[in-house]
Amino acid sequence: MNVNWINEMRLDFAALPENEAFARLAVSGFLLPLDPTMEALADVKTAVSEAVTNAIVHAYPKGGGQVRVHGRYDGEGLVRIDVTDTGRGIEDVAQARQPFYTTGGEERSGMGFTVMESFMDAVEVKSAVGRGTTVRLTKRLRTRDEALPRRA
Amino acid sequence: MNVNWINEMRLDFAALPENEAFARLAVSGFLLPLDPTMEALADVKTAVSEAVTNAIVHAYPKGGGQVRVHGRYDGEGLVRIDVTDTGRGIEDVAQARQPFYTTGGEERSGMGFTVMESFMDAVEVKSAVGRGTTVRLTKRLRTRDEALPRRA
Amino acid sequence: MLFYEVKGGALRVRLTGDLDHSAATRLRGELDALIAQTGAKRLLLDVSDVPFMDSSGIGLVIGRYKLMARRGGSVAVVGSNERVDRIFNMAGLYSLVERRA
Amino acid sequence: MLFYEVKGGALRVRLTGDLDHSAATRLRGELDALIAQTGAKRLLLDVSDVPFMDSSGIGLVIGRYKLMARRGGSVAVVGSNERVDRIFNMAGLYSLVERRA
Ligand SMILES: Nc1ncnc2c1ncn2[C@@H]1O[C@H](COP(=O)(O)OP(=O)(O)O)[C@@H](O)[C@H]1O
Ligand SMILES: Nc1ncnc2c1ncn2[C@@H]1O[C@H](COP(=O)(O)OP(=O)(O)O)[C@@H](O)[C@H]1O
Repeated sequence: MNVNWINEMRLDFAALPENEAFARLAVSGFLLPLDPTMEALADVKTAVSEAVTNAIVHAYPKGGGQVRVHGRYDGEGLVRIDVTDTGRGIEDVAQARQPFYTTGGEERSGMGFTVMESFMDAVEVKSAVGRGTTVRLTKRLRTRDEALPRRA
Repeated sequence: MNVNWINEMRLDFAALPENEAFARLAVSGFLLPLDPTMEALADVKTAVSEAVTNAIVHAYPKGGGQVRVHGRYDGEGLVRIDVTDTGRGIEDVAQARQPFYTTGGEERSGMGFTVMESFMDAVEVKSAVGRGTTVRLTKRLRTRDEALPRRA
Repeated sequence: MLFYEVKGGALRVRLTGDLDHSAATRLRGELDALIAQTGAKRLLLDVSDVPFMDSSGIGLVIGRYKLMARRGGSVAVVGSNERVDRIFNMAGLYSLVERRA
Repeated sequence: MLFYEVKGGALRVRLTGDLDHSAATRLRGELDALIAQTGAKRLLLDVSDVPFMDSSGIGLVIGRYKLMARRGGSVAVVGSNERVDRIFNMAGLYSLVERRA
């Protein structure tokens, strides 16, 4: 599929919990020119929060590490956000995507991927053990304009 | 000077006017863990806005181009932000930094560098004609904590 | 900084700000300390001032549910909005903890 | 989307939102069209709803000052806060346009 992206950004940051809010805010700011509904913006923020948190919590068990958020959109409100780490990778992606599956212990719910799938149109995961993970989040945003009822 | 940065981010984006607000928002989000005063945050946002706008307005006369914002801070609230373009560069930096000097025509004031200097502790400019420009903005932020009056 | 009140064995805590993994990590310790300190049998988590929540909120609530269950107590979520409910419902959370308006 | 009123030859425009280069580019055209359309002799720029401004605001005001001067008119800035004043004062703007509370 050949998409004509009209805006693009790449954000690299240290895999620290204090950057979770930062990543959400940055993605919101990037999407503002699309004039999205509050609801659509919150959907993307939630999914990005899940993917970025996973990179921070699961990818680098020994600490350190970087997270990359690569955002793009086209002229019709199609938004694609890739969240990439170069951490330990996921052995069995299908298993990881199961609701309630977690290797994160008591305080993680295992619902991260389920939430991403619920709030985005598509969630693709590419992962290689020892090399890292990319989660590709795609959603066509309804702009505030489109959200208004239209005449026939 | 050897600074011990405790957090770092790099943001690359298309040199488009709609990314000016995005860059400000991203920098604000990055600095939030420092719990800065509203005033200090606004100072940095203003300076970043000037530097990013210059990269968008002046660096790429033929359009296209990328802007990079590289942010860091240390444990004492020292903030450093480098704004870099790979555009046409500045021939005479001393002249460019003069108040009211502009090559931007009627609607630019020529006060961008003056504003940066007023709101930051230090503004350094490195530029090479045909290669691009980096503006380094440095400021020690007073945190909200420090802004409170202290007992003797 | 956690706003709370204790009334008739119930500890009511008002959570404020984005409830993500970073906040949940901090809140977990603060909540568990409050529960131990007050000896509460019932925990009311008021989320009406939570502008953003991701699945970390599920983990936080289920963790407190397990803790309170071990103490023979219970948990309720108070003031959840539509988005928070949607995420909690994905995990069937309201079969473990009460939802109160 | 620009809020304005015309009263006795004066055009009062309320600017809203961040006043950066991107906004100034858009506002310039809208303001100049309004000035031409209303034939106003005095332009009042109300900036009390501008949460953020950089030096692009100076360019916008000086540009309108020059336009109004050519038409034998004048400009005033209304409702500026401390930060806006600080930036306008760097450019000595208030020697060209009136500052009104
Ligand atoms: N970026 C990642 N790197 C390594 N493992 C990951 C990554 N993202 C997810 N995982 C694995 O997938 C599991 C399920 O993830 P998720 O559904 O988001 O739930 P949770 O984060 O609550 O565990 C995680 O527990 C972890 O084992
Ligand atoms: N990133 C840049 N690339 C090329 N030229 C620049 C850049 N930044 C500034 N300049 C030059 O320096 C001049 C002064 O900049 P500044 O003080 O910010 O005022 P203004 O943006 O209003 O012109 C500009 O008009 C331009 O000629």
